[in-house]
Amino acid sequence: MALRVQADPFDPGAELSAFAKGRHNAGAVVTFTGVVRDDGGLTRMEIEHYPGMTERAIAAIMDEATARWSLLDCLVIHRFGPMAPGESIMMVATAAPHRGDAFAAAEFLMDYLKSRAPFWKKEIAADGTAWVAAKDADEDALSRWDRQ
Amino acid sequence: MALRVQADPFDPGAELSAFAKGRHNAGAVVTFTGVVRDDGGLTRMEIEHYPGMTERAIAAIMDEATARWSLLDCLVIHRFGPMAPGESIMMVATAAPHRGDAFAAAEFLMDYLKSRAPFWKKEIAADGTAWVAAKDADEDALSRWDRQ
Amino acid sequence: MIDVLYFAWVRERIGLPKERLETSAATVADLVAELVAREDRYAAAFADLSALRVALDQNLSSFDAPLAGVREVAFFPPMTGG
Amino acid sequence: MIDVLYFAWVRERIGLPKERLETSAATVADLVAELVAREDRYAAAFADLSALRVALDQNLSSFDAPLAGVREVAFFPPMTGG
Repeated sequence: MALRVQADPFDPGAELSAFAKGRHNAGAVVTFTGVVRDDGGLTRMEIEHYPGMTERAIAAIMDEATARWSLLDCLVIHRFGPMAPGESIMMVATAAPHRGDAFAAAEFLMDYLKSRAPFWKKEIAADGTAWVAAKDADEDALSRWDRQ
Repeated sequence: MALRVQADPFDPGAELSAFAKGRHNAGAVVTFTGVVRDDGGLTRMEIEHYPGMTERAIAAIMDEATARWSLLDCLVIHRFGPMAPGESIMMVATAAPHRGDAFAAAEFLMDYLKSRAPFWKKEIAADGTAWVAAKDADEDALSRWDRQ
Repeated sequence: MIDVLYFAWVRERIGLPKERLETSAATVADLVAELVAREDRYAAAFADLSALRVALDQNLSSFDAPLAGVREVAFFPPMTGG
Repeated sequence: MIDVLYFAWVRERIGLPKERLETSAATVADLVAELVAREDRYAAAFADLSALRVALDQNLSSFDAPLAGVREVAFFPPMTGG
């Protein structure tokens, strides 16, 4: 289990290679990569975070995922600071004996990271700057994990 | 949209890097990698396939995924022939504006590949050789996509 | 003339991957009956049709499907890809 | 003494990321009331509590939670990670 909160860019492909390397017991590896999406006119994104709480919240989410599903390993990388359209914001990887567990744990981690990890996105565009608003859909996505 | 059915090994990390490279319109990239799992004593796995029908069946599954979800791209790589424990068997990648579509399409593709693409796995172990039996669970997994 | 293909343990039991047959079978089931009547190895391969799948011209089909116009029939166990 | 942290637009409205306060507030809501009474910029930041979240010692909490023993309070909008 590994967790990195960092300003530096990372290469999702290199991370997947390292994560999947020589796994003889895992049949299934799932990754999710979040990318800065340019909806038109976006100059850059800036992510603010709460040092200390961020690591603590993500570690708790990873512990929860590990308790709920048969995981052999999981990885979360999340950047903060400025980043350009097309750059990777964050990544989740899960390894499990079976695909159902790997998929479910990755989706669970994503749903929690979206609305329970202390990050805030700001979009800087040619025509102005705005904090990204939380979506009701993300809060709804969380509720599907209420029951095991 | 890309589809490769091949005997040669592939590097899932390099594939993810190529797939995700410079996407300014996709916010979400999901990958699934299937790995030869060593449950104890497995010497190698051999995958037989039906050339022609394999490509046709996978292309149809990819078309269906593209019709059901807002995908910007998808990739399926599936190997045949002999492979050792720890080697990657196959990979699915999806890119979408939003994570829900990327996850759902990847799971859908996996469920169909498991029981509708003409591949047959044979396990060669120290104590014998056996064709892998289809699992009821895989057939059940398919049925969840019956309704849109 | 029709091409008949066998995969996985169906191929192993019958002992060949492919053959070209002259047949007047109207359906897949009729073709199976012809094969089973031929030799024991076919009877062994087709002993339990519920454990088999069939594709006609590379599309999954069923044992009661007609063979008219079909050029390639394939028999195999349930797929185990992914 | 208690550390109070602000993030995202809460930080921008209040104009600072962190301050150290002497307070006798019993709950988070009491602390908010004290801050709002101080200056307009606090009133602006705390105008709609439903748009805010609070963490006590780095754990998500609620506005009616007691402050006894708490060393760090943080106010911020709903998170938008991932």
